[in-house]
Amino acid sequence: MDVLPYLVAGWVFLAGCYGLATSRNLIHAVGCLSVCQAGTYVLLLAVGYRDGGTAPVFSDLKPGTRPVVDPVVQALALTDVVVGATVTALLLALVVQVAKRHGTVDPDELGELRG
Amino acid sequence: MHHLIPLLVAVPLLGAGLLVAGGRRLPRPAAETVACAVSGGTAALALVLLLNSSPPMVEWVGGWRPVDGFSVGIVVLGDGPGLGMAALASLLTLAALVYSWHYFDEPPRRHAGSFPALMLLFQAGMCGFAIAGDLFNAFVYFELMSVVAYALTGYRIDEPRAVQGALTFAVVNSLGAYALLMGIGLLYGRTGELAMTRIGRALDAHGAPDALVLAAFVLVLTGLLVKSAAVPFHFWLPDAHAVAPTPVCMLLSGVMVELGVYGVWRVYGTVFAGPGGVPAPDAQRALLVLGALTAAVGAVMCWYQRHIKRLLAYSTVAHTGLFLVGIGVLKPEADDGTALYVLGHAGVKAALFALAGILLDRYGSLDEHVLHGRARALKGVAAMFALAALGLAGLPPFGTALGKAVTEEAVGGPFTALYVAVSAVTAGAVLRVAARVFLGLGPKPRESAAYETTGSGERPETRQRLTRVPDTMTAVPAVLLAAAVAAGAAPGFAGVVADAVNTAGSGGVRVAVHWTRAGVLLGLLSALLATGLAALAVTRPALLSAPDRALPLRRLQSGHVGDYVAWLLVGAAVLGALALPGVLGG
Amino acid sequence: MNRRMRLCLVALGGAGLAALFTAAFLRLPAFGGDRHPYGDRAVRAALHRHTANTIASVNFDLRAFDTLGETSILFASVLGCVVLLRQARDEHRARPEPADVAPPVRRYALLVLPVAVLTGLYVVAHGQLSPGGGFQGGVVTATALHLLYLGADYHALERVRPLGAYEAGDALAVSAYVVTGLAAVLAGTAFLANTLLPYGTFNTLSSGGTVPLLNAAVGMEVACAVVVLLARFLDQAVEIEEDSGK
Amino acid sequence: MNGWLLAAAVVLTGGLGAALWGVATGPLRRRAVAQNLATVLAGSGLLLLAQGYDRPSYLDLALVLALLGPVGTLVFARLLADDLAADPPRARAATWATVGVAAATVAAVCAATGPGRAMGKLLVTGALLIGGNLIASRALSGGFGGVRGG
Amino acid sequence: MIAVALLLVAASATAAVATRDPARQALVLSVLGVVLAVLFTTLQAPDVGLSQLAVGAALTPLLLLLTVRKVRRRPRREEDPR
Repeated sequence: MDVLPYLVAGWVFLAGCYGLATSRNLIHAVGCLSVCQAGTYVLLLAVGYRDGGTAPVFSDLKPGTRPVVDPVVQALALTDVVVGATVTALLLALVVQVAKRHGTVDPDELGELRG
Repeated sequence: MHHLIPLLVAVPLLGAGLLVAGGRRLPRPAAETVACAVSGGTAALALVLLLNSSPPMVEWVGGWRPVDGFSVGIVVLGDGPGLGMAALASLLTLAALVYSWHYFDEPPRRHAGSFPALMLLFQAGMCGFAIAGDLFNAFVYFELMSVVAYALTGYRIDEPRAVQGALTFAVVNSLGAYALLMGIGLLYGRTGELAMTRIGRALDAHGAPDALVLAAFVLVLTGLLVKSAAVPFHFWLPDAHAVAPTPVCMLLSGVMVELGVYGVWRVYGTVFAGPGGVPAPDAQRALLVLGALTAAVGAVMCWYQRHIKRLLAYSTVAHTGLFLVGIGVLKPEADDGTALYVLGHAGVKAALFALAGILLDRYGSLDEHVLHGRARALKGVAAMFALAALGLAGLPPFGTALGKAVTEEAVGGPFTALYVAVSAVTAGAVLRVAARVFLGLGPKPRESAAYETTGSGERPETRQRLTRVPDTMTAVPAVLLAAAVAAGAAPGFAGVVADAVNTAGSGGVRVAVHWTRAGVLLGLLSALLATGLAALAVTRPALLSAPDRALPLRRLQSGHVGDYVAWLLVGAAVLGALALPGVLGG
Repeated sequence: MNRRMRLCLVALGGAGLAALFTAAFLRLPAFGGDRHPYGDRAVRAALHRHTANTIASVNFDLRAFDTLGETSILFASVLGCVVLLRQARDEHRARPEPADVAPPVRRYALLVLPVAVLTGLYVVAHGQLSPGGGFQGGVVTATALHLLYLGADYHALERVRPLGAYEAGDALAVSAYVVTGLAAVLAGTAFLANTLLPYGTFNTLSSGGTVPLLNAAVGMEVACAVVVLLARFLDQAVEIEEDSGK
Repeated sequence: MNGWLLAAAVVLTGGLGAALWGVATGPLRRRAVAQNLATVLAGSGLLLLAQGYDRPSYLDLALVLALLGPVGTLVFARLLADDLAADPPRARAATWATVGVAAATVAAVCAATGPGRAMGKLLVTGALLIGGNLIASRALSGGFGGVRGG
Repeated sequence: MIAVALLLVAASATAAVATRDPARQALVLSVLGVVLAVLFTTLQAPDVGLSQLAVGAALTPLLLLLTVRKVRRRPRREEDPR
């Protein structure tokens, strides 16, 4: 249990990379990229966890009564989620244009930029 | 004064916001004037701050000054290199905006402000990254810069190549950014801090480096090296830079790639340089090997291109390799030289792209073979093109020459030869283009069905082909070239740069930087070699352009996203292997 | 490069990275550890500023500069999508045929729509108190508006969606965020300093100084941005067609 | 670990695990149904978790999921209509079983909270979760006739 | 509890990569989003969970599907030029 969360994060990241490299469809590749990013969220939040802790949100909790987990990584992960969503949107916009201009979304068939 | 540092980001952002909000009403000239004013204002601010940056300033955004040495806020740095890069980025943005005045075809209907707004956002991202002193903050602005760059690269949606290049660029760079974030996560897990200096100190306090430090080093560097297009992370760059609109190319090649190198320098110097970081010999080995490889691959590939912008893009790859070698030897003199080299290169390379853009808009092609002898009429452009090529080779008194000379002296041995050879080959390729296109020298090259990207089939970026070149489009490269010369020739400038770099990093050692006889001679040698190579290539094309020998190398550049991702993984693993010995020994 | 070769490269690089990851993870502090210096400082700082939700405090006060970057990334990518998904020269718009939606779905959509919008606004408004905030609430609100597309059809959605206004709203919200930051500079303190407004009573809607302001700006920005984003994609998927003979 | 968390673990392992299997394999229709069920099960799991951690503020997650989950499924049903119409999914038993789990969860958590504002929120969440699920699952199975057009 | 959620995340991420058809992948990704939100709740990060729900469960799959639809709707250049 001591390293399982980290290992899962690494696994998710590498699995996304594998999918990205072997993808036969650009839309699928974009999906894989968001899987890659899921790995980063898991790592960040796992790093900030504290045994027995709860969220540092004091609307229904008296400060100081329970140990709390690290809020900084949560803010980082939150930023990361937003960044991920926007990058995905932009990539998909590019995929739409690639499909329009090349008539395919298979990277094997895109052979214009070579050498 | 230090309260004004974050405004380098805030002002362009505000400008972009207002441009988009009012973009539906504003006529195009008004939008462009506003953009130029905002960008110029930011550049002025950066310069004013730069003049006041000795001693270096720091600013705690939100007023969260440290208590007992620890802060909860974000630190931004107001030191020479950071503000210098911000100023360079701002000035180049201004140049690109002026260049694109009356330049693009009709902007999207009712979105007159969107291109200038994107440029301002790009400027904000670059400035934010340059002044970041907090690792996660650096990541955020790194992403901002990347996101805008993707959108700008794909701006011409009618061009199949543009959208494909932008997509490749976006996928590879996003993956690199996520690797960087994984590295930040690891560092936070070990140290529990985010400010770079704090992380460095916490690593030192932890003791000798171990696998975690190595992994963090590899991941963070992977992210930054993808941006700076080091081999084998470089594949995206020619695909993207060759197809982006010309004003965007000026920014991408002139400063964005160099910001990646700057990031490596900054992060290594503040986070990993201590006893708890990566030992110097290992970092040196990693950077020198990758840098030399990048320079060599870039130069060879540059030589074989016929698509002019692609050729320039490879020359950027080659020069980035030289910069990496420069910072990789970890000597203060080399840092100073590299800083000067980056400044000079930015001027020269941006000017070259601007001139290539004129060719595209005047003749509707970027192919060296197709354009053979067709641009005889453009005398002034031809002169600037050749001059810029010589600047690229490092002809004194260009800033590139001074920077190169200083670095060559510092790196010593075989690397000096590498510097001379690489700058000569890339400049030779550019001179060859100049001789063929502007003078029509030599026989017209025969068409071959080789594995390559031709430059034909590119569409002009203006509404119609230009019949006469607007003054803005010629004035901008002229000013940029003059600035590149001034960077080398202006007395005292080099000393100021060196001082700023040394105060911020390099262990505080102060080094004097000036022209030396050996440096001048080496610069002349490079320029001479370049001219010779170009002359040989033009008069005896068969001798030097045997494509077969470089074919395996060229086949690697396959245009396939999956390949590039695979190379990224391999590159990260190689980086780890290169830096491994010291960690094992420690 | 063929597929087999690529697979070999991926295996090589992946194996190297996997080894590196594993070795590094074994050296990380054990999961659930008790050492979080920055986190503990942040909790103290947030309580000192009367912000009940520490994450909101980190986002909009301690590390508000990051959030500025984040919102501008969103802004930039929406602007990028608008530019990339514009109508190209060789395309025209085709009116989609009106959809024929089953009554239960329509009733569900129209019933849930106000609930969803209210929930979104609630999540935004309580950002500095309970989990949630401008970003989460903004996305919920924007997605909720698209219930109209599900419940009625594309035309109904277009009627409540003056895109220009949303684009302007997006841009103005970003500008408002920056202006709030600049106000602090004009007052002589640091950019984005949270010193202008009283911190209020702990655990009430107006607590936290500028946190609620920035939160609201982000909420508006995100809601507008997501609406514009989805509109562009819907446009492409439903309306824009390439000219024939392409 | 208290009883609530144990129950959540059971729901998540059994239910969400099965739904994951369903969504990852098989024909499109099965995947769509499984996606819908996964939403409901995760919603129940979130309710149980909020109760187990004794944090009423975590209920917001379940509420948002109950709102957005069915919307997502309806979008799938709309955009994949052509694929689904050829081969409409039927999963009555699984749907009702999941609804049963969700209803039982809501009832149990309500009983534990007692009357008050929190309970109102719970009931709204539960109603949205179950109602949305039923509508979405009928929309998927084409029970409303083909949805055509934009 | 955390272990359960972690294993679910690992499994659904693997499934998302292994699903090669983009429309089906969108379905798996939406489940991945929900499972991640559950994991974040168990890691005591409700804020992140909430945004993951909003983004992962609704927005990203929706964008993916719209792209799929656009790509499919456009005529293939060689086969049937409309």
